[in-house]
Amino acid sequence: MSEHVDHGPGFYVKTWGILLVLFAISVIGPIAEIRWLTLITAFGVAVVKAYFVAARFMHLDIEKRYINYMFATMLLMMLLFWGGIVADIGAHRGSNWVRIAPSQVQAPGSLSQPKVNAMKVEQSDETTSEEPTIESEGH
Amino acid sequence: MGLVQPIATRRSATGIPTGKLAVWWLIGSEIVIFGGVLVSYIILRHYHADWTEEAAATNVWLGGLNTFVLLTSSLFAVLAHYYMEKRNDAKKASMYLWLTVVGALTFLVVKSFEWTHEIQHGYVMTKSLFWGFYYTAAGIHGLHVIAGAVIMGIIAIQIRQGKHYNRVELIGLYWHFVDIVWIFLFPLLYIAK
Amino acid sequence: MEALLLRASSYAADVDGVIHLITLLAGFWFIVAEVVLFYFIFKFRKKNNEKAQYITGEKKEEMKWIHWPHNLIIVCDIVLVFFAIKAWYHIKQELPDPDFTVKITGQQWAWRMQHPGPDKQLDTADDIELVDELRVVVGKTYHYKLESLDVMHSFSVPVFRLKQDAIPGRTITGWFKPTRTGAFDIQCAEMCGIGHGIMGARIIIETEEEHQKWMESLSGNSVAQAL
Amino acid sequence: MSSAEHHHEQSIWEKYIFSVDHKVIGMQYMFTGIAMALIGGFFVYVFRMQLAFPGMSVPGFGTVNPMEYNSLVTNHGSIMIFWVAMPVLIAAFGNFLIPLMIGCDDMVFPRLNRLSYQIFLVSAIILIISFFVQGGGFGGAWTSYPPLSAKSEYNLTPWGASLWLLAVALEFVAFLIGGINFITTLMNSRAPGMKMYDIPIVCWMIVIASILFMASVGPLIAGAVMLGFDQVYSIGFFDPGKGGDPVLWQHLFWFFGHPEVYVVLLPAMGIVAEVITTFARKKLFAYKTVLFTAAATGVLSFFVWAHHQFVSGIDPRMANVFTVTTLMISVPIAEMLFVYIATLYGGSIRFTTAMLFALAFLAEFLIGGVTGIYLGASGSDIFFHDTYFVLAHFHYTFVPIAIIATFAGLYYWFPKMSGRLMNETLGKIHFWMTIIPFNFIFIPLFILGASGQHRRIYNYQNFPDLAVPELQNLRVVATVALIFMILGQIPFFYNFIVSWKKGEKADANPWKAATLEWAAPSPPPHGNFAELPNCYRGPYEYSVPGRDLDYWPQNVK
Repeated sequence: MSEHVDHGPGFYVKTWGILLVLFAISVIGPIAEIRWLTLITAFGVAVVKAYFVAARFMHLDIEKRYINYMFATMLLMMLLFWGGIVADIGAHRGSNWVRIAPSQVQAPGSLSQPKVNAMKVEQSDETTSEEPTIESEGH
Repeated sequence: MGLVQPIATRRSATGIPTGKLAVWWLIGSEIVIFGGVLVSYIILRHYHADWTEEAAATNVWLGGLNTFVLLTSSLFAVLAHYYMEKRNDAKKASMYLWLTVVGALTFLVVKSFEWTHEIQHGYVMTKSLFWGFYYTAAGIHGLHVIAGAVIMGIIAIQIRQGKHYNRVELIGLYWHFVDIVWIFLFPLLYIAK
Repeated sequence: MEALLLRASSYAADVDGVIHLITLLAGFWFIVAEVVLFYFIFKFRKKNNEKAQYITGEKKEEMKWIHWPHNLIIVCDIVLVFFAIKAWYHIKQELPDPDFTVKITGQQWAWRMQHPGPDKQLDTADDIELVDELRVVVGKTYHYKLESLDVMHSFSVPVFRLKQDAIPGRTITGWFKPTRTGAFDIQCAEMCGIGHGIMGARIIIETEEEHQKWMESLSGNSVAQAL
Repeated sequence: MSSAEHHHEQSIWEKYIFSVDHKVIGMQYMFTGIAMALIGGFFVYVFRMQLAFPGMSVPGFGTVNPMEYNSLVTNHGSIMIFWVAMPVLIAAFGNFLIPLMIGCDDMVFPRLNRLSYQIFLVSAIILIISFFVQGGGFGGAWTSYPPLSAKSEYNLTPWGASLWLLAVALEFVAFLIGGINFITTLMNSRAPGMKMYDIPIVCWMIVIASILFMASVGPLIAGAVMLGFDQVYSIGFFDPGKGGDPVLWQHLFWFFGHPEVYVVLLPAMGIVAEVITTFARKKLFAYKTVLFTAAATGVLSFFVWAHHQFVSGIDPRMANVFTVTTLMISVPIAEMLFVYIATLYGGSIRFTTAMLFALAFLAEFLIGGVTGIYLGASGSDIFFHDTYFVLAHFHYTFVPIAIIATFAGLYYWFPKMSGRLMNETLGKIHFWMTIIPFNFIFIPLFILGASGQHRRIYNYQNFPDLAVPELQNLRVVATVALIFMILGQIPFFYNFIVSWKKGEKADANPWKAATLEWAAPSPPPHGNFAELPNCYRGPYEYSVPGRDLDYWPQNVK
């Protein structure tokens, strides 16, 4: 295998120590109840921990470069996917459309029967009569 | 087993052994799968401000304990690889592999306590969409932990029989990936309150 | 396009314009490619086994034959993108101020059309709600508020070149301005289950007077109903 | 160590059913794909008869009610893409060709290869079971948009929807595992001396397709798990009443959907490249350009997915972005086609059946590509979305990919697969009886689409504007042409079955081609090559000046 500098087991235990310290930092946030600190420490620390595990434990630092490029592309795909749909799924409203809050989403049965349109109802009856199974109007 | 390993498997035009290359690609495809769930979760979390008090019911301590357990099991996995690779000491490597499997089992035990506690308090999967994501994401991750532990046990036995020494590294890589997924799951599900 | 489907809305001409432009530009390159293909097939067929030429395609002057059409196609694409986005912006992003607003709700296998009624205000007592029938006045700008009660439907009026999916959980606003009278089809363009095929509705475009006469005829008996 | 020495006699069970030989697994994928194509073909025959003659009792099926119509349409789409195009183009040709063309004896993970076929077979069986469960097969279109696919009170097929989703998810798992096998084999197991640009284009294309598939299917597997939970536990990932959003599924689906169509296109382009260079006796024009445009198409295909959703409720401002990227992706594809046409320049073209199909692919795919621009441009897509114009467009791309290019590959590699030659006259009859009716099916559908006929509607008599005789005649023309095309397949099946055993004997290199698979005997034994070949030059050294033979095999010093 490629002869990089020969890490003893101590090297890994040291990395493990660093990871625990980082983990401790990320837990301080929720205890201190400071919201912005929590978010920064939690996600910042997560990225740093992921770097340590990937680089040192998975030996990605000495692996061929295009393997790292492959992981970077996969992550970029997820970033692209996030970027593509956050303006749409994450938004309350956009140009010409509004999201109805879950509580006001009408259940199908809630709409009252149409007030008018008696003649339309018979007329549409006979067009759908030859389909035996479907009931003709709404439900 | 009747199969003779084809010559193709032993060739390595890229310089990376075939088994390791396959595991890299497996991890690549797993990134995209976990990414799909987490991106959908992050976006809907961004949309639903009301999920914060739902998330308040998650137990940071047990989540933290699990993070510690997984980090330690990652250490054992890399030590197993170290002893196998550098010292060619199958016995020690196998011991560390079994320690990693023990770490995986503790993770699952802690998770089962956590989940039963939450389910008893009514935070079931269908309570709200946050809990839907919580159980889906942690559930898929849990399945990967189980799969990793089983394979690791098999490999630990195999290297004691003197076969497949290279597989210690492969299962180690997979295990580190499962740990990295949890490193991201922990803040997303537990800390983001 | 006019021969296949008449235009009955103000922006139908814009959509048809984009379609004709694409037919022109893409059609030209299509014909060039097919002619060159068939010409090569004919010219370089196996003739008393003389050998083929050895062209690697790496040299500049060989690749010239690819780069030039390639660059011209990029130019055509830029022109197409410009006109497509211009039409899209005019139809889907601009909202001219409306004369009337109708509320269209798609549900499993029928369209409910809520008309503003005589007082021209939506969501008032005198609203007229029709099922599978939309009555509009020619020449007036209409806003439609599109919703769905259960699954995805798609409100499509081919003669208007209008199509907008109705998403449960969203209210989508769009506009149209009828330019000729008549009765035309409304189709559901998104698979919505067993009755997707019978969800057809009619849009009836009439003059101002006919519309008033229709409303009076209705308000006669609808007042009775409302009591 | 030649591979023959471990040749103990394998039982039928071991040799064919549980074989780990990449060629046998390739053939298993091929025959499963062709069998599913027959099912898909029967479905299209039934619902096209219903469309042309509404309400009639279709011979071989009986009257079609709206529920059956929807599930016929849905499963025709699902089968043709997931269970015919992908297995035959990627898995069958990939399994059979990659080890042979890069000069090694098998895939790197033979048992994983067998496992991926078995998972694929299970997924096909589950899909077929889903037709016969209570409520019938899933009827919510192959895109299965929730809430229709998420709630059984909407789609009225409680079992059908979940089984369909399970079958599709298993099929994804099968192709993920298969994909890892292909990529690793091509990266590592190349013949000594075979540099990057010496790999035949079809191997490159199949591997790029596998990478595209692997990178794009992730979110949809996550989406399938979420949709499955929505169906079974109604958690509400896609239910607006519970906070979810149905458009989230559309994004998850089409983020996979568009790379998927390039996953299927690239292997077909690879097959056509092999066939064209062999029968035009000419070096592929600008090998590097083909490779880089294929990679560019692959990368760009991740940026275009929302052109399927212009009018489906996404924010209109996003549509402008995706119009630009969609028209950008038409550029590398156009360049790749130009390079293929340029390959014919200066060639000496032999019109064997395989070459006819390859040329027909180029001619027909041009129509498909050009009509795609109408749908990529947001302005015109407002009208064209979900009409028969879209249907005709993607059949002009899918049929050349999944049927015409597959036949080109089959006729070209049949001698290598079976050691026998297929009958050329029967092949030519089959060619003309497929290509001519194909155009008579879809040109009328273009016209129907342009005159405002929308997709998946059970009976066009309900729409007065569409029930006019001229349009109905077009539907009848399309259906009759479809029947001719189906009948046109009989010469192929006869030719295929008879020639497999009784065809004229073929030597190792009947077409005098230059790639490595022709260095192996046909049909190749278990270890492929008696002596694993080295590679000395590129795959397309035809008509090299100064050599008497007009081809220079890669493995000849």
